[in-house]
Order: sequence, then structure tokens, then C-alpha cells
Amino acid sequence: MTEALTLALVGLLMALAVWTLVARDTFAAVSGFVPYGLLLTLAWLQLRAVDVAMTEAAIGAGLTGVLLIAAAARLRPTEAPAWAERPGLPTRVLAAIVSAAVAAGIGACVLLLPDPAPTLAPAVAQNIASTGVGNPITAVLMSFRAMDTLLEAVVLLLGLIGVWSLAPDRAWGGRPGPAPTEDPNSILGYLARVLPPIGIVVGVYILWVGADLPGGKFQGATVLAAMWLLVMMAGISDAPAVDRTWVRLALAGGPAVFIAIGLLGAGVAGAFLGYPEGLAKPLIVVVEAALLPSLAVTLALLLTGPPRRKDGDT
Amino acid sequence: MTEFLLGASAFVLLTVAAGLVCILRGPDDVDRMMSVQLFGTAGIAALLLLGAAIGAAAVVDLALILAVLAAFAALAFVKAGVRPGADPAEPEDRA
Amino acid sequence: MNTPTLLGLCAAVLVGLGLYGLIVSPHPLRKIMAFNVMGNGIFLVCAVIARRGAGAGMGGDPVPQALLITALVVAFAASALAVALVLRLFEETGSTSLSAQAAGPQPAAAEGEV
Amino acid sequence: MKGILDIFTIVAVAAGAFFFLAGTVGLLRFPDTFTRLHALTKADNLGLGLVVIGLLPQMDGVMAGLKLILVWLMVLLASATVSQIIARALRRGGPEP
Repeated sequence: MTEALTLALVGLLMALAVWTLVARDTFAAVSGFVPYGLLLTLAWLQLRAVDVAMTEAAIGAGLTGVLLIAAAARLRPTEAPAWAERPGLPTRVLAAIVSAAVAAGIGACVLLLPDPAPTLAPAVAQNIASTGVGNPITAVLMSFRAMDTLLEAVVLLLGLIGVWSLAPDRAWGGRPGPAPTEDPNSILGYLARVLPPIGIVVGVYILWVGADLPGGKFQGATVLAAMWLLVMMAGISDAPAVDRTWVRLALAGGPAVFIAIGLLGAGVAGAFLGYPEGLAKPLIVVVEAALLPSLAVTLALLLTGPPRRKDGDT
Repeated sequence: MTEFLLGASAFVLLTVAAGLVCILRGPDDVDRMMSVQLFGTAGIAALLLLGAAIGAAAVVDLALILAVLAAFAALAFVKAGVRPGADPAEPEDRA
Repeated sequence: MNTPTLLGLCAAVLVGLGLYGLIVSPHPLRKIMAFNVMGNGIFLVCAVIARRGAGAGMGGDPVPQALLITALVVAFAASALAVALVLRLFEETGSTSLSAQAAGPQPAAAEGEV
Repeated sequence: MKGILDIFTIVAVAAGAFFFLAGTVGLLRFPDTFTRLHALTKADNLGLGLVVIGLLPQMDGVMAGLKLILVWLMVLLASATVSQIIARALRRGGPEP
């Protein structure tokens, strides 16, 4: 039965991937992309990667869909001219041959993977006690490979700076997105008042259980970001101007705490991002708690895009 | 029991996905959106069934994330100006 | 054929499909979507490798799984940046054409500020 | 006891799966968007609800069961809101309710 479910997943994943590529209307293609993310979530679960499934559920099925939907709506007038530029048949055939060759190469690699598979699971199991956390993924993210996680937080921040730097001069330092037009007392406003309290509890809970069970700061932060976006979509609160001090502090706070604790480790434990004996768990909790709001604000502002208006603009 | 839960998961997934694939081709954006919404619910059901079958207790938390975000994509569609019968050449300026 | 192998082969096909779409799609937004499909395929290969490394009471090797989480988040940030670039190109020129000589119709709705 | 609970799970989950089938058939066969909306909410409310009720005996612990019910309630909230918004968008042009 497990194979039947996998086969169903594989078939549907391929069908939706083809659909997102061949659909003539970009909106139609994007409507395929949201369920595609949900199918991937199931695929991660089938591969017993529950933490990854949670991240995919929050980001792939949630935020990416919203990002693409909004962009597709803005870019609708450009679709017809783009279709006219479709490459000719020889290019397409050549591209198909190259792509098929690449796919065949990867497929061959998958079939020829070494047996028994190399694994670091026993090494993680041996050393996890030193971190004090129970979830091996969190132990890897926050202790064994903490540098990757720090760099990732910084990359997100750099991505946001990249997005902001696309602002027109006139709107520099202003508020992202169009001014809210939605009536705050509509049905959407109702949802945006009822759901966020629950969503915030869920987000913090996901961070909290992440110490011992699947979950963690990225998944929790994405849920929090989505709740904030919902409030903005409903017109209850406007997006903040990006030059506000609290925005800057919220963005930089998490990575700054992470780096500070890393430097502390360099002094006390003899290695950058090393944790002193016995203090690993509390320090990991502090870093995760500091990263949660920073990641949430970064993800939400990445989605709202570059500043487009100053206060006082019409 | 495990076999039944896996079978039920595959059944729910395939049923709703078959509908999805049919409707994605259709001309109307609203129908596409409703089909995506239905698939979101069915995906949560399939996920819960699969999680119960493989004994992954954390799948409830995973479903919780999906449930919190369940309305998100559909709301983005409406905000982006998907209107029934709206002329695609006239995009709403509210993306 | 077992579940990891099946999903691994699916991943290979997804990479191929994504690559094809990336080359052939003329619209930059579709290229971003194709790139995401390709990225998902690569992530899926990593997850298959992680699953094969199951042991020590874990369902998969936790190191590649942890790196996959960072990969997913970074892929989202990259997509957001790419989408912002395309939207800015559209506001600036009224077209999203990537070819040098093409000049799309002037936009009616775009608020281009030069 | 275990056997009775397992039978309960099988019956409830099968009924839930049936409602998902019904929702899909409705979405494909009903003539206009309002009736299709009607089909959609059957699957959301009853399909997922029955699956959740069926899985309750399989959960370990009261907490997991409560979270499972919370999942259903939040999907209900989401689908109710989305249905309202779709219906209002459809009515646009006519008098606003």
C-alpha cells in the first residue's frame, strides 16, 4: 500500500509540474503550484523527513504561492508579448534533449547510490546528549552545523536588502506595497482578527516543540509571518515604512544575538559558535527565541516587496 | 490497520487530485481556486491518514500549520483580482 | 521498487522538467517557477539520500534533512528577490522581455518612474 | 476494545473518504459556481471532520486529540471565510449583501 501511495504521489507531482510549465495562462500555472507544494509535503512525510515537511507546508504551500499569485496578477499584461517570443522548434527540441539527458543522469545516479548508504545518523545519535535537545534536526541546525544556520539568517537579510534596493528613489525608505484598500470590517477583516491569535500560539508552539520533536524556528517564523501578512491583506494595519527603527532592530536582532553568542563561544568554549559545557540547551533556546521574530519579520517583508510609497503620497 | 489508513490516504489524494487536474484545464479562475481549496483540505486529510499509518505523531503539528494557512492562497487569489468572468486583459490594480 | 527509489526517479524527472521550462519559457515569472520545480527535484534527491541513511533510531540521516530546511528557506528568499526584480523591470520598461531588441507595448497601468 | 475502536476508525474514515469523492464529483458535475461552492463545503466540513473523528482513537494522548480537533475547526474557519469571499465576489455587479 505504501508503494501505491508513493506511485500516486509521483504521478501527481509530475502531472502538476508539467502543468505549471505548459499552461498558457500564468494564473492557471500558479494555481497548480499551490497543490504541488502540498504534494511535496506528503513526499517529505513519505521519506520520514517530518521537519522538512513542516517547512515545505509553511513556505512551499503557503508563502511561495502567495508570492507567485500576486506577481502573476501584476504581470498579466506581459503574457501575450512573452508568448510571441517563444523559442523556435529547434531550440525546444535541443532543450528537451539536454533536459532528458540531465534527468537520465540523475536517475542513473539515484539507481546507483552506494549500498549501504553512508550516514551521519549514528554520529548525531552519539553526540546529541551534549546539546541537551531531543530533536536531532535542531541539534544539527543549532549546534553541529550552527554556522550554516547563522549564514542562512544572514542570507535572508541580504535577500531583503536586495529587494529593498529595488525601490524607486521617490519611495526610498517608505512603505512597501500598495496602500490598503480593503474595508477592515469585511469578512476578510473578520478572519484577520480571529485567526492571528490562534496562529501566533501555533507558531510559538512549533518553535517550542522544536527542541524535542519536529518543529523549529523556521516553521514557526513562517506561520507568524503569514499571520502578519493576513492582517496587512485585510487592511487592518498598513505595512511599516522600512526605515523605522523597530523594523531595523527586529530584522537585525536575531542574527546579532546569534553572532554575540557565537563570539562568547569563541572566548569561553574555544571555538566560534561553540557552546560552553552544560549551557548548550539554554543558549540554543535563547538563539532560537531571538531568531523567531527576526525571521518572521524578514519573511513577511520579503513578500511585501520593495518600498513603493512614502507617507503623504496619494 | 496500517494498510487501510495508507489506502484511504491514497484514495482521498487521488480522488481530489483527479478533480483538480480536470478543473485546472477549465476556463474559469474561480473554479480553479475552489479546486485548489478542496485539494488543500483533502491534502490535510491524506497527511493525517499517512501520519497515523506510519506512526508519526508530529504529523498533527504539521496539519496544524497547514490548517492555519488553509485560507491563505485563496485569499491571495481574491486579493489579486480573480473575478468570475473578469476580462483577463483588465487586471485589477490591487495586487 | 521501493519508496525512496521511486521518489528519487521522480526527482530526476522534476529536474529535467524544470530545466526544460527554464530554457524554453519566455516569461521570467515562468522561468522562476521552472527554477523552483528544478530546485524541488534536487531537494527531493537529497531527501532520498537522507532516507537511505536511516539508522540509530532515526527515520533518516538528520544532517541532510537539516540542510534541506535551510535550503527551502533560502530558495524562498531567492524567489522573492527574483520576483521583485521582474516586477521592477516591468514597472521600469512596461515589459518583462529578456531579449535585447524586443520592446513590449508601453504600459497603461505601470507607474514607471525614470 | 481495540477491535471496536479500529472498526469505528475504518467506518468513519471510509465515510470521510466518500464525502471527498462526493465533493469532487460535485465540483466536476454541478452546473454553476454557486452549486459547486456547495459541493466544496461538504468535503471540507464532513470529509475532513469524519476523517478527524475516525483518527481520534488512533491518537496517543488527549493533547494530540485536541490538536486534531483544532485542525478541523481551523479548516472550517478557513473554508467558511473563503466560501463567503468567493460568493461575494460572484455577486459583485448585483446588490452587495
